[in-house]
Amino acid sequence: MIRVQAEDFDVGRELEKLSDGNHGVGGVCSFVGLVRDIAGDKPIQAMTLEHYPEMTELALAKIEAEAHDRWPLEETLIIHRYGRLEPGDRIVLVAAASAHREAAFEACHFLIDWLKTQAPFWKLEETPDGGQWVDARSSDDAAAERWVETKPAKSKPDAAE
Amino acid sequence: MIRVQAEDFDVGRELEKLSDGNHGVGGVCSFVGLVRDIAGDKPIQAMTLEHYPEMTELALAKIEAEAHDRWPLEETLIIHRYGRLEPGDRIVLVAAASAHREAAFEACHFLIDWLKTQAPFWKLEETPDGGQWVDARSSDDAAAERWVETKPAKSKPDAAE
Amino acid sequence: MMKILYFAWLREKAGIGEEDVSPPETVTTVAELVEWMKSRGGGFAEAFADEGMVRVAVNQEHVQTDHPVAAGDEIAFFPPITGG
Amino acid sequence: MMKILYFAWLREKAGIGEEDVSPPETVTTVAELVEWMKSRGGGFAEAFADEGMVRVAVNQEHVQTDHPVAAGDEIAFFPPITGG
Repeated sequence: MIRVQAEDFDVGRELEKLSDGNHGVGGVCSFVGLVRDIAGDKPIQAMTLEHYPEMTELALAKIEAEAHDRWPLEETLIIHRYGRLEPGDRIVLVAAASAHREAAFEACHFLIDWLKTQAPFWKLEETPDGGQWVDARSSDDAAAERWVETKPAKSKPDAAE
Repeated sequence: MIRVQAEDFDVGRELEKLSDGNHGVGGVCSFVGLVRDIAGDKPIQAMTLEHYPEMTELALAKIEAEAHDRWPLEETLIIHRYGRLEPGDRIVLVAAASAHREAAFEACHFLIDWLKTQAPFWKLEETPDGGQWVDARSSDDAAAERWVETKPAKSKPDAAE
Repeated sequence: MMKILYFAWLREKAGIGEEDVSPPETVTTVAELVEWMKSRGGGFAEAFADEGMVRVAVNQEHVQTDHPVAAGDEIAFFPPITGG
Repeated sequence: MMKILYFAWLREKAGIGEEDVSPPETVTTVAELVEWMKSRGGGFAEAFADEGMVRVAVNQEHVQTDHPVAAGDEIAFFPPITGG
């Protein structure tokens, strides 16, 4: 499931949907990204997320499909916001539901790492010096790079993932 | 934060508390464990979680303290239920909030892996053949073992973790 | 006197969840306590038949079988953990 | 005619978010399109001054600079991605 929206989302309700009525789900791993009030050593008053709407959903769908190819997943979720956000606001939610926890963790980690380098979003931070476009981080490239060779997790028995 | 309880919990509200009023949090990684309706190839009607109350909170507090020693975390959470649970019911919630996503992911993964081998809980599954105590899994030992040598993640800049 | 707790299938085999015992003074380690437990026969012998499956906590801390035990200790026996 | 989109600081430097262009027929790849863009001067020259910082999507797919471009394509220029 993919959603790109300006509005906030309800994390509990969204995660609940991933396993609702599906008793094959043993674990749901999720990551919520939030706006911090500092970047490096500069205070941040707000940030504005710009995106490329015609491309965003396509890119997110490809990332999600790739996760399902690699791991035995019951369901995945990506919600990404755009527009002006303030410190403490939620930016993004990614989640993966699987019978087994290793698959849920790895797929969730993969979703956010790939999203950070593949989905067309750009952040403009409001600082005391004015608006500043965030520089891409080599650490994000390295985090995404890690998944280039990764093989799926193995399955395991037991009723609780 | 640690809670051991028979009652269900509200995932959204619990995760919200981890970053509430703390604008240094850039990411919250969480894992929810759920009761599956099958274990191996046996259908499961329910499971009962027994624990050792005098030891459980001590063990969970040690696991949480270890996570804070290893990673730069703003907050962590472990909620574990006991008693009779049915397929689809939540068993456990672990979460880690950090400025940076790698620390949040690694600490959350560590919390659930160590909990699975360190916290005194035992599962009795109700199957068509009667109650069966779940066998410990060597895969859980291996998952916990992995953290014995792990070093903390490095910090990184940028306002959104 | 020591307080003994049993959990999961060890509790079922021992047929008791909690008891106070006063083993002889020669019992000074977990291993010696387990031997004495087995010597009581019945459910206790059965519970401790496969020692590789028995885990021990002394005063709420996981310990090995060479760990000392003494009067006043709370000693818990249980199978490998399966929570989470 | 090609539809060109600019995002983030490329949009600010180019001074425009979207435009339709009709480059000469010698422009058949992304690299050639960028050269032609720079030749238009002003904000375009500035936007493309550091080509190492420019990413390109043709018809909503990330591509390299040797990717072909043709009339009817939607071509987007933007800096490295910083979402999530």
